[in-house]
Amino acid sequence: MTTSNLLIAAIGVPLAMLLACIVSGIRERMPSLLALAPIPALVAALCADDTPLVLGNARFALSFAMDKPGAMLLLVAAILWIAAGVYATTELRGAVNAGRFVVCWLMTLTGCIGVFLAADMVGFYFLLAVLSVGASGLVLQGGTAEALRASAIYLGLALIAEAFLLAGLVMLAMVTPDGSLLIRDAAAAIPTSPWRDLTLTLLVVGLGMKAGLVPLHFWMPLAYGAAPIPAAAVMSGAVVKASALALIRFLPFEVGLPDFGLPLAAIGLCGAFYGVAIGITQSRPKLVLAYSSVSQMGFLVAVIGMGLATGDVDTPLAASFYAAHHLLVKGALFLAVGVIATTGRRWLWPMLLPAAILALGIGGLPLTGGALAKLAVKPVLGDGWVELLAILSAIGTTLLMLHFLHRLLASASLDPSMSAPVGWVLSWISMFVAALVAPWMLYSATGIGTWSDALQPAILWAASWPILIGAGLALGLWRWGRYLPRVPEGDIVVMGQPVMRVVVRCAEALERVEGVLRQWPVAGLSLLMLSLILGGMMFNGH
Amino acid sequence: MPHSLSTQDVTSPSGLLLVLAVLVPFIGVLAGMVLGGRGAQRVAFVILAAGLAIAIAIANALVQSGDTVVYILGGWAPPLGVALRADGLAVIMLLAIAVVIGGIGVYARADFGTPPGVREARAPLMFWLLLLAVWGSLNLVFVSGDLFTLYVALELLTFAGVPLVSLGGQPETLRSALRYLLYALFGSVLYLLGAVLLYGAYGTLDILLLAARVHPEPVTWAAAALMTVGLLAKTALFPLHLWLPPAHAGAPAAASAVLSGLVIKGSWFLAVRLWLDVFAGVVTLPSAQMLAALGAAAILVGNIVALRQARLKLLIAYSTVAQIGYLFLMFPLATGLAAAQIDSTAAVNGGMLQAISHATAKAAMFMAAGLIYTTLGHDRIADLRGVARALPMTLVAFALGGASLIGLPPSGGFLAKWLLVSVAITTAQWWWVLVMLVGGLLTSAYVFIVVVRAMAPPSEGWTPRARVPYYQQVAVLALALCSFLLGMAAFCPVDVARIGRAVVPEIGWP
Amino acid sequence: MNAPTLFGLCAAALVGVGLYGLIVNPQPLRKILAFNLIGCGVFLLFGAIARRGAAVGMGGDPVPQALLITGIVVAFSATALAVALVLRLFDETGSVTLASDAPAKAQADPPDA
Amino acid sequence: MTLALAVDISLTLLVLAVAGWIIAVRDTFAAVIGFVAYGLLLALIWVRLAAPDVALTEAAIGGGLTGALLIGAAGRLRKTEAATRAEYPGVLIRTLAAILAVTVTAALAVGVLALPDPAPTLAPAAVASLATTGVGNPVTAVLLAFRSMDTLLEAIVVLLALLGVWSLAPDRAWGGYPGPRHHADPDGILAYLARLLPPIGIIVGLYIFWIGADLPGGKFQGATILAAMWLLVIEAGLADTPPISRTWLRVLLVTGPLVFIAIGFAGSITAGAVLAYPEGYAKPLIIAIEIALMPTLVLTLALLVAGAPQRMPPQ
Repeated sequence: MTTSNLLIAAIGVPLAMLLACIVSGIRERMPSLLALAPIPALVAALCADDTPLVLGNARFALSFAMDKPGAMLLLVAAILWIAAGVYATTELRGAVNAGRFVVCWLMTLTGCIGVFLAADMVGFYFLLAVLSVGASGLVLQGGTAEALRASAIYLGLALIAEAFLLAGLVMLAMVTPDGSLLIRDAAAAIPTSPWRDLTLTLLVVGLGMKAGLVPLHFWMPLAYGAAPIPAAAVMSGAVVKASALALIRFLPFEVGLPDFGLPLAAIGLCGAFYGVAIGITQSRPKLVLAYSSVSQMGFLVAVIGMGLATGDVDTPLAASFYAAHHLLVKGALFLAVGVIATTGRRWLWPMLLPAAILALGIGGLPLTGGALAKLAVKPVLGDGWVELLAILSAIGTTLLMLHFLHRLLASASLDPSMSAPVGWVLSWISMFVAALVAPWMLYSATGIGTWSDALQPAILWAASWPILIGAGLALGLWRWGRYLPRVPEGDIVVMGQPVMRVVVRCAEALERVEGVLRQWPVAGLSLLMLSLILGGMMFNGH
Repeated sequence: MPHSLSTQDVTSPSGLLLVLAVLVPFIGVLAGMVLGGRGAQRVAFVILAAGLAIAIAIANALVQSGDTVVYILGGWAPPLGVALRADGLAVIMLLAIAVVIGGIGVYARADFGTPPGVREARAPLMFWLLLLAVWGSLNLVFVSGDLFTLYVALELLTFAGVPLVSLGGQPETLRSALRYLLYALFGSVLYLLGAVLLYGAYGTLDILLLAARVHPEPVTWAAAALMTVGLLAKTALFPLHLWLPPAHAGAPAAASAVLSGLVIKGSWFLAVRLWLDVFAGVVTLPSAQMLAALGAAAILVGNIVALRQARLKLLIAYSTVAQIGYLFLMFPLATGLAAAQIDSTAAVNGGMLQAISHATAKAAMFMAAGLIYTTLGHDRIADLRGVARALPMTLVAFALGGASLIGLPPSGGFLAKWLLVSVAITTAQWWWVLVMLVGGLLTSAYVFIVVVRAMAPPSEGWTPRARVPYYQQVAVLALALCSFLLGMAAFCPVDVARIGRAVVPEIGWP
Repeated sequence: MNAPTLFGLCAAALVGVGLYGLIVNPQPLRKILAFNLIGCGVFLLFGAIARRGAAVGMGGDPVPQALLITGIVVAFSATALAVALVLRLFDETGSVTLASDAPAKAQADPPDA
Repeated sequence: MTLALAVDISLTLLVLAVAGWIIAVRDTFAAVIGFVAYGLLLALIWVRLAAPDVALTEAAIGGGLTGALLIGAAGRLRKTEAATRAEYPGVLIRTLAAILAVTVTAALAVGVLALPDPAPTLAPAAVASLATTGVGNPVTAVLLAFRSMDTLLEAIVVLLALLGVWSLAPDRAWGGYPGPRHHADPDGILAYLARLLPPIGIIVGLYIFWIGADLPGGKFQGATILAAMWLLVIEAGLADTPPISRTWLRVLLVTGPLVFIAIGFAGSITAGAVLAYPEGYAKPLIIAIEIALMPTLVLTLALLVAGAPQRMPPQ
């Protein structure tokens, strides 16, 4: 199989399944096939080389290609999509709105794989839009009023982000040589663009919103909290990585841009701590995980920012490795939330223990993928104050994850003999294994480092003590946690209400003005006035 | 000199097609009038097919010859006679309109069939005759090369459009129709005044000859201002839109689709024609920016007011108010490019794409609203539940049309936005970018609200008020898909970003 | 001052008078009258222009004169259609006001109710 | 100041005064009467502008038919006068409207005064081509040869307006008789006129129509007079409007434009262009078109005045 066939299959299979859903008979069967859709992508991630796939003609073409960060993320994303697909298949058995769910699911999947593979800006933008619309549809499948609100906010923010992106992309397209639309060329052309600063700002704001950067993170807890479990898993794991990958691809790491890199890193770190601070006040496990995502994505952006600031060409690989690990773990943990909520005391520990390992892995527990991820990004962060902040962040993450485990335990089913459906357990445990093993494989296979380096005692110790401190803090949290304020999910989103009221008032006023303008005499006057103004303007212009 | 007169102004080999494009629909009107009732509908369908074939043939002739298709009527060349000319812009519109009319025709078969047992009924007969009349008038607007013939074409368009508004016969629609007619007459009399001044100053009404003769002087400014504003009134650009929302919302769905998707494009196209071809050396960048400023206001006000509507058809009508705004953003962009001596094709193409994608999307959305109305018995947005269950295809069509209005890829709206945004950046007019992006967000808000409300499950035991035929849903979906996939035009092996120029190599814009 | 210029200025004044009436007078029939006043003003201007184009022994340029005839007939058609609309509106509602234009305001539910 | 100029100035002032009165007068009916006077005054101006064809058209259509149409409507709308008067806009809007109207007038006046001298004209071109058309009246040559497309479209415009008017019929009256039924008052002045005038009117109308090819006049003017005669007969209750479902009516209504289009297309075979006439056949063909258009125009114009169908179709 050639690379182009692999790439076509990777995007084409989920797309074909999506289009097949038009036929209601097929749509009804589709839930049982969800886990199959990402398999071509998995194969492609393993087998494809970097030959691009070009669709179109000389003047305009869409192109897709597999670069190293893309391949790595696609691989782990495909694993997550398969596992979550199995989970969803089980969950959808007998569900009323299964058809709608699978449409959104396949749309999101197509967009997700497509964004990971897109090598030109138009295709990227298009697939990102597919991804956003599909994902907001997935959130909506929660079926509650909260889900509706979360979905609206998610879609709204995603579209605002796309508006920023569109402006940025158009500016990029105008400076690439020969009008090329390739992302590679665009990234190379940024440093010399006459609109460099504006372009970068637009891109960073647009992608940052989608990555959940503080203060535009509030969609994350709302969306993940409201979405069904498998949807939350793929969204927090795979979907959100699309923006991180885009940042990695668009930013020019060959030249140091401290003016942009450092503020970006600062914002990212703020998010890393902010996520922890709010997360520990939450009681629903899904929300704690969501805030952990805010924190982790913040940290990832900080890594990218530091890489941009120092012009570190290793950043893409390191950052995507970090992202890949987070993808696996966060996806797995969301599945665990669903499993444990339906698991009674008898089966609790076999389910909970893996969760504990993975959760602490995010904090950097030695021998887990998390420790490798932290190790991989260490050179990018450098060893000044940022390193210190990174360690503090690891401590905070540990604290947050222990809080999560605590809440997870509390969410277990009260019926001691209850156990989760087999499909759910299967998908959760296989995700656990993948999250444990895949980082080690990727770590050496991509040449980020070797196992022996990663297993040095000094490094193990350096990873261990923040965990211990975090554990100590967690004890304090259990003891005095009740004194913490209750922060509503989505925290700053509550400030939106007074703003909305003002907006509505303005809209009402505008409507009244519009009503006045539609009265005959007023419209007649406008007509005359306009012709006089227009004539006057032409007169003045000459 | 704004216009290169290198093209010979003589009848092209396939020029007769232009005459056919204009007269065949009118022949249909005449024949339909005599045959009456079901005969009129049959005639309409024959004409729909023939007209589409004619439009395709014209497009083919244009691409093959790579030059404007010309027909000198009666062999009397301008200035004494009248010429029909179809350049790239005209042909794009001819084709798009033919497709949209076809879709509307298929849809309307169910709503405007003559009821059994009756030889002839008022609304069906009128609908089919007026549909053909709208078509002939629009084709005339696109291909006519004479300002007075264009005046007659505009009046034809108005006379065909107004009865469509009041086809239902309810008092409110009669009032809307009257407002529409009076305001449109107001606009056309201003247009005629401008044309008269031009004749007084330059002794011709032919577009090509005028383009070569006009120069900046008070008479020309007065004419340009009067004609433009007259056309704005007919296009219902904010704040001259008083007639549009009630008229478009009150008409039957198929008629709304004609009015909102097509009729307003006629006067808009004429404004484009005037600014690009006749007044290119007369208009100034600030005046073009004023048009776009009105457009920007239309986008913001129209979208926000649309968001506050309680009824679906009014929402869509206000969305039209907003979308008309987008059509005028191209003016300062084209003028700006021309001022900088850069080829303005990108801006013009952006505007044309916007027009076509709006024509298809809006027609689809109005017809979708019509099906929703038939199924639910109302179109209150707050109470749309059950639509997704009863009309899944229609809801998808509505969402796709909405996506095109928002400008999501791969829709025509997206490609248009991309082109306009790039030109805005090139000509350093970034504020229009802001307007376009904010407009897209507001649009997405109301599309989302409608789609989400329609997805809510129906209450227990609910059954649709009436079943709608399958082919109506297909027609709506097909038009929505046309709009949604229009961005694929970028794949066209012809140099699509420059299609206006590619098909009209020399006749061009400044 | 010669006749064409005089009538040209008269035409400008007629347009102004008509515009005022079209904007201000609320009765649709009066608006139709005002429209006809403006129309006649425009035609008169065209006539003056035609007269200015007198040449080769002709009293005026025949092209505008021919167009005027077309214009007058079109204006009459418009008037007839408008009058028919007004009369039908009157038959249906007993009133001819154009003012109640607030579409669907009466049954306006707030959109997010 | 010559006498001619004095006449022109007084005509101008008179027309402006009547126009002002039409706008200012309180009563709509009075305004409509003013409008008829205005149309006749304008016809005089057209004569002064050496445009007898336009003068005839203005008098017949602008003053006559429009007047008849509006008088009928104003009579029916008497009841609404008070209600609409209450909607009169406030001082602010009226002031603004006045200011803007004056400004537009001023701008137009500047435009008029700035028109180039010598004026561009197509008169020489028209005269040069007149011989090929065979008609003697250059206006007719423009209408039916040089710019015959406009005339064809105009015939369609009138028909489309009629369709628009018909579309306003209540559904129950579809296919029925346009306008109200007028009842004959055998001794009334109207009936007297309706018996007296038509024979004269028909002759005058046909004459104006017939001479149109070479002298001022033509189908529109002639058709208007014939239509007016028919309307008079209807108004007097001596005849009724035909039900619009009648096939003969429909056929007559479309004959004119269809013949026009047919001759036009025939031109593309016989003379090399649509709407062209083969050498030597121009005048007969033009007259054929005019003859075909005549009944169509008479019917259309009269039915436009008669209004939408209001009474049930015959069973």
